[in-house]
Amino acid sequence: MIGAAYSIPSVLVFVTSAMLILVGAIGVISVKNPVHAALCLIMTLFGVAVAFVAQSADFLAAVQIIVYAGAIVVLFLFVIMFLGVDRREHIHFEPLVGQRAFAAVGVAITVGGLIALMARSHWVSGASSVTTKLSSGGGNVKELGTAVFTTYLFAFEATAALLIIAVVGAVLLARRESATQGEESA
Amino acid sequence: MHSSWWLTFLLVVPLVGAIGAALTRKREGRAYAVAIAASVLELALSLVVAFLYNDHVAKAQTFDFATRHVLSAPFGLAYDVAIDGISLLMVVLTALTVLLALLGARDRRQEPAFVAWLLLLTCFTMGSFLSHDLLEFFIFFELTLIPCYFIISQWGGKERSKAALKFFIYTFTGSAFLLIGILYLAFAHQHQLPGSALTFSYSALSATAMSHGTAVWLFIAFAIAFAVKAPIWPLHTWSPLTYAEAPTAGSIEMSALLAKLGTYGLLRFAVGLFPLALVSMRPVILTLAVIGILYGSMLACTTPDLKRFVAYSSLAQMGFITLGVMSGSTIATVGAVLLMFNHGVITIGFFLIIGFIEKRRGSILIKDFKGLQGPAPIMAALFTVVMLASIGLPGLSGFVSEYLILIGTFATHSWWAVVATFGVVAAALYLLWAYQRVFHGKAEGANAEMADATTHEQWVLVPVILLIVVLGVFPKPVLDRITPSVQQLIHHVAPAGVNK
Amino acid sequence: MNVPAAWYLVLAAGLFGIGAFGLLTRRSALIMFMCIELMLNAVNLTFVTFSRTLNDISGQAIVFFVMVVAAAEVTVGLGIVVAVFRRRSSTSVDELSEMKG
Amino acid sequence: MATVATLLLLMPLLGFLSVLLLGRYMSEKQVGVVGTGVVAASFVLAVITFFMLIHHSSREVTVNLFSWISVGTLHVPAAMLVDPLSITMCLFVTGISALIHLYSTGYMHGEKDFRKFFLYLNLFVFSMLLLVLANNLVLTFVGWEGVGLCSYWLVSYYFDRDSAASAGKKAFIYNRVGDVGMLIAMFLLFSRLHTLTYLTIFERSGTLTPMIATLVVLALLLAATGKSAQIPLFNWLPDAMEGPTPVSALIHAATMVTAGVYLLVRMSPVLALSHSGRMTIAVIGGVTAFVAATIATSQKDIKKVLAFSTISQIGYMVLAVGVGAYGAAIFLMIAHAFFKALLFLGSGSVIHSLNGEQDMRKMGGLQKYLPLTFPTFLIGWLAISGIPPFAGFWSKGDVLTNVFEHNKALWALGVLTAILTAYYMSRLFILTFRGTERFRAETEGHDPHESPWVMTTPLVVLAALTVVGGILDLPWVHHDSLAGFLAPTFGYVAAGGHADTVAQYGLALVDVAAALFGLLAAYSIWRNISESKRWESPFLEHVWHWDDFYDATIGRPLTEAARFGDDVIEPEVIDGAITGLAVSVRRSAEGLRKVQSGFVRHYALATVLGLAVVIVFLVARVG
Repeated sequence: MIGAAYSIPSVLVFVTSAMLILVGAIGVISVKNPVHAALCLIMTLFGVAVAFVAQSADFLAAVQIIVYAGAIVVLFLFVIMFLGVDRREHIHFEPLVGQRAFAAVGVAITVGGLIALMARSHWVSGASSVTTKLSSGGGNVKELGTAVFTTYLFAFEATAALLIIAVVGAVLLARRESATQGEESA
Repeated sequence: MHSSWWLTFLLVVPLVGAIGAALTRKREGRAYAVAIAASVLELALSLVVAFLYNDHVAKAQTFDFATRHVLSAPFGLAYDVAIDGISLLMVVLTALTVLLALLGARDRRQEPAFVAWLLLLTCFTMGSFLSHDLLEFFIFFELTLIPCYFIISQWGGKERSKAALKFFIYTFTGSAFLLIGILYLAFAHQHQLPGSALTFSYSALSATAMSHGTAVWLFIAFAIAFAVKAPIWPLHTWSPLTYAEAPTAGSIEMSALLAKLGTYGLLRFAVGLFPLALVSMRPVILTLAVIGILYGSMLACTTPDLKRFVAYSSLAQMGFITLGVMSGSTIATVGAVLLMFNHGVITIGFFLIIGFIEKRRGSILIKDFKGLQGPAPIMAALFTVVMLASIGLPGLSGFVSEYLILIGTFATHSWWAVVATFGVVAAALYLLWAYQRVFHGKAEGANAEMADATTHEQWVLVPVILLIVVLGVFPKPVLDRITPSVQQLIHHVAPAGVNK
Repeated sequence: MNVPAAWYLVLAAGLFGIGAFGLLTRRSALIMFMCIELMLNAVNLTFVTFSRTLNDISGQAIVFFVMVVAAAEVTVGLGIVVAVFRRRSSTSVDELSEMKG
Repeated sequence: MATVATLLLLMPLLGFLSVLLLGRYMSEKQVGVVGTGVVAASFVLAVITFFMLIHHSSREVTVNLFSWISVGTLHVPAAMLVDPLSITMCLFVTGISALIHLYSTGYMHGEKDFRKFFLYLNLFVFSMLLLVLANNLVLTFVGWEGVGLCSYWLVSYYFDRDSAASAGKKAFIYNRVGDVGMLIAMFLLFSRLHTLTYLTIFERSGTLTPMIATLVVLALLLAATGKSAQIPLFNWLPDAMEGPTPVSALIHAATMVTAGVYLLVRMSPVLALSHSGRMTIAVIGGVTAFVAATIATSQKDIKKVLAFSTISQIGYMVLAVGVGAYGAAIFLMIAHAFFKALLFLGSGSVIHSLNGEQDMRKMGGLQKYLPLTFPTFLIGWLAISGIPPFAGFWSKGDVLTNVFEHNKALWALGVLTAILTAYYMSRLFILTFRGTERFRAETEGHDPHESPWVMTTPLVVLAALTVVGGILDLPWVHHDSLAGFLAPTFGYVAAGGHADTVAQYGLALVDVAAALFGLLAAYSIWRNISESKRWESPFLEHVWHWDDFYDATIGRPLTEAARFGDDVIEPEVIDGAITGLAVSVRRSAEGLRKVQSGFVRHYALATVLGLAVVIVFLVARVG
């Protein structure tokens, strides 16, 4: 019945992205080596990008690839390599009693609840809006740009400041403290 | 109606003085000079205000020197100052207290900080008395805790940190109830007038309609805060420790002045805003007041040190004030307002003299003294005058106010007044006993060599003695300024079923 | 006809759940950060889905900001990880329990 | 007249202020002159005022000075009421004060705090004048407290003696208990009549209900018992003998202690409203007179005997007030002021001559050494014993006659007291002036010396007054004497003076017989001191154990309660409740602290679980 109702390509795209996302995500939380985990994360991010494209968010998909996969994950890898923590973590052993059980229960309830909420809410019609203009092949970069630089201009500027501050903060945090130690000893 | 700038100056002068004193770190004594200058100016200003204060304005049912500027409409924050006959005396007392505390109880340790805190405290207290707006009052009321805390914890005696903490926690907890009460009242008022802005203005809120139950709860919330501050039995236990541990100037400020914030608040806000609650709450508070009078007097008899002694005697005196405030009688309420001032002056006298003795002997334990009247007759004489005023000897200031309280209360609540009258006996008992133990007998050892009051010390006490005598013999100008405002207040709360 | 939005939402919920579970069970600060990224992506996916469903570009704009914030967070977070590692030679968060009451 | 009366009041205050402010620049002699001079001037002014009043159209002149307290309906002016009663009081107060001031310049000569003594004494006279001249109760109360204060200061004048310090305190506090009565009387009157001015009170007193009137009278009685040392508040007065002897003479015999009687007399229109109140007053007076007289028979200290004698005599006055014989009460007050001041000053002269010895067992045979003190003392002794023709006989007779008409039982008690009075006074006289000389140890072998002229002059004047004082109010010229002069002031006068002459003479004979009986009994018993010890009772000497009783029932329990309050209630009950709260908060905080494990994953778990709860809530709401 499902297969009959929806176009095959779209189902295929969805299945592909879903597989990428889920496999990657499970990989992130289950592999022992942080490097492998980072690689799995890339897989998930790609899957999300695919899902974005499938939903006409072309620009975001591009940003997803470039910023996330290209910059953030690379940053992760940098840190992993830099610190030399690509050792295995003992994930079979859990020092906090009951943490996993509670986590499983909490997550299960959350996810189940979210799905139940979706199923019961009337705004999920089951089909995408017929009046969408976002599905046009040209993407919606222009609309997005307009929104970001008009409606959300203030937020945009704020994020710019945030980024600068974050960078400065990160530099300060990661800096060696030899300078201050020198002062103290002197 | 006079310009409100006078009141603004009253607030600004100590603030500027405090900043100025804090900034002079270089030369010894300069901070002190700045502080003295500021407090002299402050006292002069307050006296000008007292003379300008027009009682005809009070008769026309308005406050004098009033102004109101809304600072932040959404929060209801406003600068709203005004005085009437009730706060007028407190303003003068505030200015007088700081000057005498500075002159008579100088503390040279980290002087700039010390005098700066004292002046800040003056500014905040002044703000509390001048406020005509509940939020503004609350802010000033809370701010007074900060200088107090530091004065106790930095310059106090051996157990100063414990005392400071106890003081802070007690008063701060009490104020929490006050804040809740104020917020509830303001929002209730806003609800009653749809579309109006949030306001904490006293005159606006005093017109809030409320049920009897609400009034009682709000009254209790207000009363707790003020009962801690005053202190009213049984919320007084912070005061003996705090008065004993604080430096002399701190004890003066707290007992002579800040305690009055409690009874002043009780009269102005708890009584003034919730007339409905009075019918059921009056017997409760009156009973507490009477218990406080007798209990304080009893404990003052045996307490081992002089500052605690004054603390317990203050408990009894504050009991008298509370009695007058809650009596619902014009005469008694006028007496209570006057006693707030008189008790302030008397307490200043007590603590100054105790401070002089402590400076000479390094002790305030009663058992360390004997026969001081021999080597120090002038100090004994000064102490005697203050003591007699506290006993309520006719012709001195304490009598007029206590008498008014008792005779007024008797007309409305006879039995409480009768029991409280025995407090008059008790006052004589504990004061004379203490006097006998300290000043009578044969002086030996260090007692025999104690120096008498210096000229400086005598001059510091001159204003105290003068006020005690003048207000005892000729209190009319002061009474004439208080009475119209009190009459108006009593008239406002009277429909709640109280006879005059 | 496209697949229904609900599918994507369920997918996002699943992704969010996996991320949350990982966050709770893994001890390495680095892996935890990755899990946070997973959760953020789940939210992004939801936003985009709703953006399409409701035909409103705001959803996508918010995703854009989320990404920026995520980038900033990772930057600072990793900075902290580096600083902590200098002192502790470990990225395990279980060793950082000095702040217990 | 207003000016004269004001000056009369202000003269002693002027003396007080000048000594206070300029005293340190003045010599002892100058202080004495100023101190005595202002009081003497006051006396002269009082005499002038007296004659002005006699020739004034109205017998009640109010002199307004300024408005003292004025709040709402309460108006208390600082104003004087010059009427026969107040001017009579002024005359004898200032007169006796002037004499005693003069005496003091000699007696206190060389004392360290000589200036302070006159300071207090002048303030005392001012307060006393304020008390009697005030036109309202509040102002009277000012004087009332003022004299109490001066009494406190003067009793504890030798403050380095612990007994003196305690005695002063005791005097003040007993008086304070009495003050409660006065305050309550004022409260009651004000709440019912809305005034505290005497004349207005009397005008409106008709509206008082009998219940309230009785309460007011009882409250006034309490005030009077405090100030005038009556049962149950009488035992401060013997202790007050710790003060210098002139003080005992002036304050604790002649003037201050009679203030209670004055107050009752002043309030006589209110007393008239309550029969049971008056009866209580009479009983208190009669019983006090008797009890104090019994105690006086066994005291060893000469001043203590006189003190109890004073209490006893004031008991007579109160008794007279109780039966409505106000004129007799005032008459006895004045006569008593003469002879008791005389006796005290005489005893002071004796003590002075024996270098401060007050124990009568160490006196005796002083007759020949004190040529002026002895005869004057003799007159005082005969007067107080009730021997005609001295003032004591007339005044006491007046009281007893009135009592006889009113209540026979009280009269009998009064006569019994008269016997006792004659007895103990004779005992005192014999022990002091007659018999063997027992003082050599005290004077180190020297002969006792007579006092200087400043001390003996007052003795002579007072003795003369005692001799002729009776003419103030002789029974057969009642209407034209003191009683007649005072009568307009009184609201209710007992049906006195109507007894027929035969009965009056009969009563007078009974009085004389009683006095003679007491005299003879004392003479036969105390002629030989060594055999007479058995006539002294420890029970009486210890004042019926009255002090011990108060100590056991009030003093000690209160002290214990105060200690208990300070040691237990304060830290553990009141503070304990709050500390307990604090402790429980801390305990629960310690429990809650474990929740803060420090593991960030625990916190994250809590967040996720919280999220789960929110979502379950949302699902439940939607579903």
